[in-house]
Amino acid sequence: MTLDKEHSPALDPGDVDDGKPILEIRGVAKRFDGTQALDDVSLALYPGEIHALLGENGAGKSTLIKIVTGVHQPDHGQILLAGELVTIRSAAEAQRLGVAAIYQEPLLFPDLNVAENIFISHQDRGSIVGWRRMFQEAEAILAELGVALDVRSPARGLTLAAQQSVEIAKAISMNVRVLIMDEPTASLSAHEVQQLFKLVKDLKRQGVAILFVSHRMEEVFEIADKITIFRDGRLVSTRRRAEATPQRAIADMVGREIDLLKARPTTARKDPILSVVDLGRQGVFEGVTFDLHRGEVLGFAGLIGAGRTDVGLALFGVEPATSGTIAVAGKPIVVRSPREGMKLGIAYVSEDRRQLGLILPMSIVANVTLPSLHRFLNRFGLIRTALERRTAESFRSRLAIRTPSVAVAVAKLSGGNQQKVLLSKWLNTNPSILILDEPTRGVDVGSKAEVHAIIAELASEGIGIIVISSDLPEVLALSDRVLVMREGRQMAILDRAEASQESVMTAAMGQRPADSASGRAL
Amino acid sequence: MTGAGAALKRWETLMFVLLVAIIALNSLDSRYFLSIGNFVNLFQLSIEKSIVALTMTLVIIGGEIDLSVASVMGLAACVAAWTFQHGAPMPLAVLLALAAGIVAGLNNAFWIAYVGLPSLAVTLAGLIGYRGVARIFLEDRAIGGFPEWFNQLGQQPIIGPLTASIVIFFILFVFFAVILHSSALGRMIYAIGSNVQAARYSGVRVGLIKTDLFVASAFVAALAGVLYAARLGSVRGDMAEGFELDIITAVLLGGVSIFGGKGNLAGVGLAILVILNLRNGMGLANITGNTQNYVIGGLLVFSVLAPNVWQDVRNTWRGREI
Amino acid sequence: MTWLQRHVRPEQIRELSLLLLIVVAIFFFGSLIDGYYTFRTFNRIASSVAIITVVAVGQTLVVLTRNIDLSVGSIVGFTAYFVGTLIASHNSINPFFAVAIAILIGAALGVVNGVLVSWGRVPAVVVTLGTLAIYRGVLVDLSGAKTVTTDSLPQWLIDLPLLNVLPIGSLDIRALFVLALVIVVLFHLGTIYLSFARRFYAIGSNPEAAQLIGLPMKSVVFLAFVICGALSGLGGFMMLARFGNITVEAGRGLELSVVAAVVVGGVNIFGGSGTVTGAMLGAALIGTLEQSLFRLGISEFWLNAVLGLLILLAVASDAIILQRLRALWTRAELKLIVGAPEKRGTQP
Amino acid sequence: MRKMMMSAAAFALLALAPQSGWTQVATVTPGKDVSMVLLPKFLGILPFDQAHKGAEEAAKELQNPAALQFLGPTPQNSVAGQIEIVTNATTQGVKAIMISNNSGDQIAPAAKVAQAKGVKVVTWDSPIPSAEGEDVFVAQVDFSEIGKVMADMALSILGPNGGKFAILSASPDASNQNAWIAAMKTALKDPKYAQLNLVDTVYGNDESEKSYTQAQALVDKYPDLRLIMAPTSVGIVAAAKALQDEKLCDKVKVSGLGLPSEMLAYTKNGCAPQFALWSFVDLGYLAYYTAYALATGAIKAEEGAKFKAGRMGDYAITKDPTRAKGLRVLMGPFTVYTKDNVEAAAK
Repeated sequence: MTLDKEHSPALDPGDVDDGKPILEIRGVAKRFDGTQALDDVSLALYPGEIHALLGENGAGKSTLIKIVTGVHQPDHGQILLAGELVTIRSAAEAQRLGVAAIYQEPLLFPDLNVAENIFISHQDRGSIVGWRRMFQEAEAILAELGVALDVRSPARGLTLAAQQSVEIAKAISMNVRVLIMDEPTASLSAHEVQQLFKLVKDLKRQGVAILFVSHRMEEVFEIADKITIFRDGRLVSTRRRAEATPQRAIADMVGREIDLLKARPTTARKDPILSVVDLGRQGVFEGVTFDLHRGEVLGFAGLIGAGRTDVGLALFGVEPATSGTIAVAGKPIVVRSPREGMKLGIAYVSEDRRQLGLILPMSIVANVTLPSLHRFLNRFGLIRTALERRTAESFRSRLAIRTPSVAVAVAKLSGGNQQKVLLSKWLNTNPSILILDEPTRGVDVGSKAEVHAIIAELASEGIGIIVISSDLPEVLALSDRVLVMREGRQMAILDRAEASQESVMTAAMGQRPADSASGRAL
Repeated sequence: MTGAGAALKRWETLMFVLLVAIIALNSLDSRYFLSIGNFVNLFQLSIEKSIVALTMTLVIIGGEIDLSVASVMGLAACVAAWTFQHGAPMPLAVLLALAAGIVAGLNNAFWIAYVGLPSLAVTLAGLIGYRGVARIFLEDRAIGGFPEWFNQLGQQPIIGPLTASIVIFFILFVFFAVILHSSALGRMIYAIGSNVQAARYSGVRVGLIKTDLFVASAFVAALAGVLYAARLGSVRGDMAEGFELDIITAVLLGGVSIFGGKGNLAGVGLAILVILNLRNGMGLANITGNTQNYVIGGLLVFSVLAPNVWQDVRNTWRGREI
Repeated sequence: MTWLQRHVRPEQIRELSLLLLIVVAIFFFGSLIDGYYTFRTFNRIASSVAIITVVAVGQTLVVLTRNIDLSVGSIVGFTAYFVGTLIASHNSINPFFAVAIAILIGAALGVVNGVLVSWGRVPAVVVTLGTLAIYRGVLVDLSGAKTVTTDSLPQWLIDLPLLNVLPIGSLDIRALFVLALVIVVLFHLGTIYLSFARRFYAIGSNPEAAQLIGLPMKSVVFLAFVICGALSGLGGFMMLARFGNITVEAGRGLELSVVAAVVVGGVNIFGGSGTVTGAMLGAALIGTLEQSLFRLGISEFWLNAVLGLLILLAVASDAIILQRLRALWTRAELKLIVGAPEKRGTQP
Repeated sequence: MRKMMMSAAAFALLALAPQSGWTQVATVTPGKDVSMVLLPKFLGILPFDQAHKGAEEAAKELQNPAALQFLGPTPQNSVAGQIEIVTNATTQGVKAIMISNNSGDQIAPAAKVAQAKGVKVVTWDSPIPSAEGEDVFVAQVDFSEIGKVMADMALSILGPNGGKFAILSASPDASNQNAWIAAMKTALKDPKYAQLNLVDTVYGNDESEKSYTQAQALVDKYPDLRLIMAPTSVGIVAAAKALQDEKLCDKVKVSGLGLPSEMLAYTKNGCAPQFALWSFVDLGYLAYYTAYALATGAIKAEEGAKFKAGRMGDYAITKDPTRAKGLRVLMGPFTVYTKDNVEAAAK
């Protein structure tokens, strides 16, 4: 808070004169059960500009977005669209006014096909569905996006990246004046991000105003024209890109300075805890071979859909491998179910926190102890609630989970805190092998640094850690070695000296780096 | 912050207020209402449904449904009667009836937990099928003449004015409350009812727990069927037909979410008391079963509707204030 | 990916698998029962399935939106009885007017369900479990134990179910069956080609998404209940026409037969997928089993046990067939998606 | 059971004979305050409503200041509902309950409790099979007689050459229907019915729709079926309608027990040339008189007691020959309706 004065806003939002704003927000405030989610926020958005919103989770970005898209109504304040005062009562109304949003969780209808998902909210397509035309148009839009998807296939079973592509296709298929993108890159790999940015720039050229929310600092500085920072429901600053620096932005966001992505000192020992030879699952991935040592962090890099998550699922027993061998601490083993994986000391922290990781309506306590509940029973088989609570409290202080109480339902927590609960849940099983799938997706900068610190600490305790991440800087900063996959195949294992953005991407794109042979030999 | 908890508490408060109101109205309306004999009667008349409602609560919290319970009750009663008529001593006949319940439960569980069919479809087939098997045993006959001790079991008080069925209900109530709210199994039932995928990823043996649920449900239904036979002293093929809807109504009135993961036994206990007192009061006021049915149907809708409408009204009011 | 795999989805083939099961059942019973392959057998099954099919079409729409309507049996009984009473006292009533009244009564009862579910935010199971009792209760109380009897009805109504719309040789295609078919075809096309009808699928498939992108959820769910009520009303009229004698118990328990037809017909009970044609085939499969088992000479007392088992097997084999098909399709899809970056990768 | 039925026929003649006077015919005193409950099998079908009318008529005649409660369960909850009503009536301390029992012996425990509390339990239309918990059964007709009448109607419709026929009953658990069917089977052993071939018994659960489809299924299954005998008022109309719709009325006839007002058209067009029934109004009337007489102490529930039942004349309590135990008041007679007399009765 005290930092406010040192980093005073460089621009008063009203002073920025880029012609007439298309969207203007004046003094908007919103309160939820005692929390001031937004406090007197004013913001102007101009045609043909990309305006980034930064802030930790809970800073008020999502609330602002939901107010603009008509999901919530503001308690105070006004919204002007092209100079006219409007009341946006529903998402449908927002769409009629030319305001569309892409959310961080793709909102597709699994039973509808891709084309229909793209056009479902179009109100101008008449009351009869012209399937042939719809398929053609959908194909055209996806081709423009450079995405090869069968427009006739149902959305069920599409990968997150594919789902996000459909979301983007959906937004650009409408004649939008204002496009809101709430962390659209969270599940995209570097290559796909570039593809998306090309598209965003196209839209910008066409005069669309884009409100862009992301936790990836480098992306924001690559694409945004203006950067607005939120903290605790207030607008802290709005700056042009040229006048902003990442350090300053982060300081505004968290109210303190944070070192970003400093490489972790290695703690790896020459003591393989997990040895995988020629592992495969029919039709999904094959030929995966590596050793994981105690105290080592092994990064899994590659494009989305390269099979990294599938290897994790196979090791944990969710979708068991069909070929190859796995040895834990030198002993060959077979894993057929998560339960067996857990017994072997393997923990898998899912990328899909909300669907597969946590049970949202249940309390922090219940979530933390769920996989290890057998350790919390008294001799009558009843749950020792006091011990349970103590355990949850200890994780709360150890991982700095911010919550009024450990009895709170996990659904009420922010993304970063949910991620910490998820980590606690698996740390509580005392794993010797920890598989982290996208551990910082949807996690704000402050929490992200905390999660990285936790990973480093766990490694130093001797746990072997696999980090699957599409955030390449993160993989490079955390990992002792990086395993690169492509199309279900292992392309290379690069050690720290070899691993760089370029070498990893080259391998992920299918061109073997010169030194890959040595990498595979490991 | 503790919105869910508060809502649950509100639900039970609602049920409790309702119960007190009904009891007050009943005692004003009928001078026969406030007597021990009548209270025993009002329990006794629906005791088998109340017993099955306990396991139905667990099944629905686990995100599933068991429509076959009433048919399993009938099946168990028919198995007991048929084996008794064919010379088995009554205790053996009762054991066979309970075993029939377990077999029915295992059959449900196999299709639901291991083949992965929706429980609605499987137990709907069970509703038809188990009743059919009951018919095979008894055809158009009625079998009675059970040993005196067996009839006494259903009809005579054993503790104070309470019959065995009522005592069993209270024991099972405590047992299942402990299971649901204090044991690992209960925690896991809530987990799979809330998010079955996340539970599976947490190493919860979903198949095993679903098997437990359906076997428990069918076993308790079989027990209730046997107790029903003991109370009526005679068994026919149509025993307990149509009870499933009454049982599910009680569970839903108890604040259990049909989508799983939400609700508790205290709420269901109160809901059972509400229904029993309401039915009894209306019965004493000479209101027929048909009218009773729709009053309870209306109450079920109203009990969920009222808080929602109240919330809407409050929101509108609050909005004006600002 | 073959042409077939690209143009036909497993969900569409599901109907074929049901049809296959029906054909298997017919051959099975045909080989056991003398004189089974007659038009009379067809007529029996067709007329017994007609009423359930019409109601099941409505139920399908409701189930697609991730709801359920357990009050259909009571709505059918309610309309059958009151339209019957009306026609009995006004024999000269215009037939189309009578049908319209039946549909309106049903729709009105559906409105009650729809309002309570959509705007009252009461779960559909709770609402319709309640109205199941309420509608029936009101009917019994209002009826005064009277029964609608055939001889009080005008001749056109009595002749209606026997009306032969399309005589093909000795094969009778009767009016009620044709009516059911027309309803199925209309609604099948409607759910594929009408924009608003696609929302039934969208809402059941992902309610949260539907909410966030601003689909008019409340009115869509409301509409599903109203249509279901209206079709139940029509079903009530068909019941009146077919059976002539209507007691206050008419249609009792029909909700279970209808839900069974819908579930066997492959409509996902958790919403989002399934077709009205599937529901019709589900009704036809159950109808075929019911009618044929009796003809087989299975004792009255064995009938339900066998029927329960067969329904279970039908659901299971349908699920397994679909699972296999899905696996086949997914494998083909996977290649396509995995193949995608390759195309992009070749032009660095 | 069967043996019992045979001897029952003999007893029936005795019972039908005019009451011989070895005891005093009791006259019931009107105007006493006797709270009574009339309990049908379930609400919603005409016969029970007619019985209610008869009972109300009797109540008026007897100037009973306590209103008659006509309470019934719903059909799908008949057993549990009847037990509940009996139990509640006992709690309320009514003086008499008149039950058309749909619950077989399952109602006996509740009825016994009622008796123990001083409630008179009179059954009508359908008795408690074991007679446990029952004071007396007001029988509409002698049950073995019904069996014989059904056999006679079948013979008269099918002619001396006989043929195949099937029974369409109510539910498999309906004890009076079961008793009548058993009585009919017993009667059929008589050589004069040798040509009558009973091929099947099916159940329509007293639902119009189920009964209709069952009737259709019967003619499919037995192409040479010539008669459907339906001893239930719901089943007989549904079966007649089904055969008429099938245009099979020339080949297959319908008979059984039915209400003239509902059967009129089918009897006149020959679909159902003969059927039988007793008066449910009279049955309700007599049941009320019997219960009132017992509750006021005018008579005791024992063999030989006699009383005057208003417009219907004198009746006596006798042993019920169709059951192992139990007493009955036999109403009788019933009417066989044909096209000659059905029209008058339908009004």
